Amino acid sequence: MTAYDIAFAALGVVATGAALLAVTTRHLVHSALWLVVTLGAVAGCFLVLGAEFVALVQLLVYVGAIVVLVLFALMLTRAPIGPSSEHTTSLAHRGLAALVGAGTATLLLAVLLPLAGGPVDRREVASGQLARDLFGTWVWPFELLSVLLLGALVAAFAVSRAVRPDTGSAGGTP
Amino acid sequence: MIHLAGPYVLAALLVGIGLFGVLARRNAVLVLVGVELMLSGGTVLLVSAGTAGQDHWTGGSILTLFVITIAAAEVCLALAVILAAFRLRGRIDVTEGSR
Amino acid sequence: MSGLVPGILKGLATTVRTMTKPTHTAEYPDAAPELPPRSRGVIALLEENCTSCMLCARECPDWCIYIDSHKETIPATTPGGRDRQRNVLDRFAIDFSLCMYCGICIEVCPFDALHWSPQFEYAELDIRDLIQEKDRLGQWMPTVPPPVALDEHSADPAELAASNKPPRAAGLVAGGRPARVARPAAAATTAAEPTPPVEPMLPPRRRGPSAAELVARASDIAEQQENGGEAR
Amino acid sequence: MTALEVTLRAVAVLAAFLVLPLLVGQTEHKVMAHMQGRLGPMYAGGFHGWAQLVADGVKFVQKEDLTPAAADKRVFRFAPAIALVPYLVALSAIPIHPGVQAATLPASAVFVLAIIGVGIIGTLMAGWASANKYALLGAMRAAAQLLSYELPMVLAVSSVCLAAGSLSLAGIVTQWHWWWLAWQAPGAVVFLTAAVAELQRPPFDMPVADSEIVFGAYTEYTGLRFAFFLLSEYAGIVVMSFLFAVLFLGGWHGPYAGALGWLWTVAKAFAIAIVIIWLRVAWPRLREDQLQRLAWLVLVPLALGQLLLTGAVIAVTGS
Repeated sequence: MTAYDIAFAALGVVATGAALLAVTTRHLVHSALWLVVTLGAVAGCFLVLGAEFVALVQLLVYVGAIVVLVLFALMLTRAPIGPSSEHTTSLAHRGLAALVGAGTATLLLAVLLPLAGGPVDRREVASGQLARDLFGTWVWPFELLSVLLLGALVAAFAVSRAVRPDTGSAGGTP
Repeated sequence: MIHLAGPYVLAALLVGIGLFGVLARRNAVLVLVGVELMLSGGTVLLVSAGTAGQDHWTGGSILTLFVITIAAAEVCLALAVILAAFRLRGRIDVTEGSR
Repeated sequence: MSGLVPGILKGLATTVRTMTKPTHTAEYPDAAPELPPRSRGVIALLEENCTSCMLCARECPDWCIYIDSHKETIPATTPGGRDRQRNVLDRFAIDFSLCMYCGICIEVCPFDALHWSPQFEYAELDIRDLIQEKDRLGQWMPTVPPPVALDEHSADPAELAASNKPPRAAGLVAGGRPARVARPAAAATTAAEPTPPVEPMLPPRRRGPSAAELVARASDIAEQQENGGEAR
Repeated sequence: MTALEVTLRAVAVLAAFLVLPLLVGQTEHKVMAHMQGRLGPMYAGGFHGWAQLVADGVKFVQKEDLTPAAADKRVFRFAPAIALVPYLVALSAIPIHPGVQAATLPASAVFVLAIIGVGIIGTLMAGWASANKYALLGAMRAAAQLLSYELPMVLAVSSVCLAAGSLSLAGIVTQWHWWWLAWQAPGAVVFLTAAVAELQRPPFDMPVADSEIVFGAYTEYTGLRFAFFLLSEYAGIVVMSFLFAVLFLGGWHGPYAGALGWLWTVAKAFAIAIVIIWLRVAWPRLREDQLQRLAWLVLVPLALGQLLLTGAVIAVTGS
């Protein structure tokens, strides 16, 4: 056990706990807020694993933009304060879902844990190295992704315009 | 020095919890929350793989960045669809369509 | 769009220019405000001039003036003369919680017993303390500014014109002026006390008579008329 | 780094975090007053009302801490912290002198941007949890505004990072030359505009537009929690000003930089803070659609153009 292990364990517990709350809470907005905690803790985990830049991008894009969008959508769809029973599923439904989820987790653990082995050297990923590889080896997937992002933006714009053509806003994001 | 068991357990749990969220929720936005959790489980695995082995071309980090980008695009589009559905029907229940 | 950039630059320039100029803030409690000469702050009472005629109390739109008085007999000064009566003011009070500062009482007072003072700092914690009795009202008198100077070529004030006019029925009365001399006691009490000009609110250049002079003259005229009436 | 050093650094950042916003706030009181032909506060503390904000703080502490009955109480109470803490963390990553910064990070520019982006969640939480339609409207406006302006801001910062070849703020300042002032000028304009919009200050204060939606997301807040939101606004001005000084004005560069570098950084940041205050006094509030139009049709293309320019110059000079 090194300091890294302890830090990772702490962050991992936070992430797992927050994730559990995110999927079980009946307060809609709380769910998104617990997602923030999870993603923040996961960003911390990335930091412990030595991927500093990825952690920061996770914070910048996920927490700063994606979750804000999710919260935005929840508010636009009139998320009530307090627990909402409108969308609750039956106990059997949830039990089945829990079974499937637990099964998947167990399966993954069974596959992954034997691969873990002993402690390995922690490698810091330098931003320069990352940039060289990103714009060298990975440049075509990168360009493809930017096209995908652009396509998603245009599609989102089109979808939000298509419903009510008379009330289009200047901004393209939903 | 770091044990990789921790990241692997975290990744598996996140995926499991996310899957539960996707299956158990009927609110479309909350389904999305579950999807995000599953994706982050995947990214944890990618990053830890990048830390562990011979990571040629810094694939662990870069693929994580790609996943985050894809998640951004996915959320953007999904929320547009959800909001459109909400405007049309006034509800965002994912089981609505099947009824 | 064309006027936008110059517009926003102009906005920035204006604010900076204002910043370099002196401010307009009046630091009131530290620095006394410079009030215009006809400010309506508080009503001052010149008790000596009041004859308890009740005109002010009757004209007051919201009935905020209280006057109590009694008559006193002045014994005859000459043997075989007639005793005279005069009003003595017992109470003169203005309720400033009711007063609406219309100034009608000051306008109607025939004897210039009421004056506007620019003093306004008499707030009270209890509304009942806003009823100011005659001693309190009298204390404002030193703060009454001298009247505003007349315009360069305006006609003489009415009081002055009246006093300069030769008495109309000079022959009938045994001398308008001497009649005044005959009653020196009353004249002395009314006219001899000059109000000290405290806090000059005006530049010294002025052409009109001072408040004291006006008060004195007004009482002269009043007396004259009184005498004339008597004579008739 | 020993424990003592860590503690010292934390205390230093906390002290700066508590003092600098007050300084900016008092400057705003005074500058705004004089720009409007007034004097501003003159009593508290004696000399020109220097202790006005301290007195305000004391007043806020004394006020009752209200939570609306219909509110989501935990989220409501927690929101001010989420709005405030990111700026504290961001302040710790800003270098003020060669080698002087509270937290040394390789990618501090990205770090500061990322952490500032978290603050918006506090506003969203506050607006939603208040159970007040004005607060909710304010939160929505804030979210839309901050999402729109994050993009040009990141692009403007990335242009500087590209020019310096470094993601570290200290590295950017080390690489800085005076001619960057002209080279990065469009980016600087974009950054300043986006920063003012991120701070939700006039002319971009629709999320708190008092004539339309009372006080936006902070309508229901009282006492110390409200003060935290105000403090976060002024701390935001401090962070953005320092960031601008470091990214675009060369931080500690100036005469006697060896000894007085920190003074240069602080002086430049303070000048930018005054500009931000100045904009508030001079310009009226934009309309919501004008805001989005400005972000997407002016700032984003401008920032992309700046990025192109930076890339072209680097490609030509081959550095």
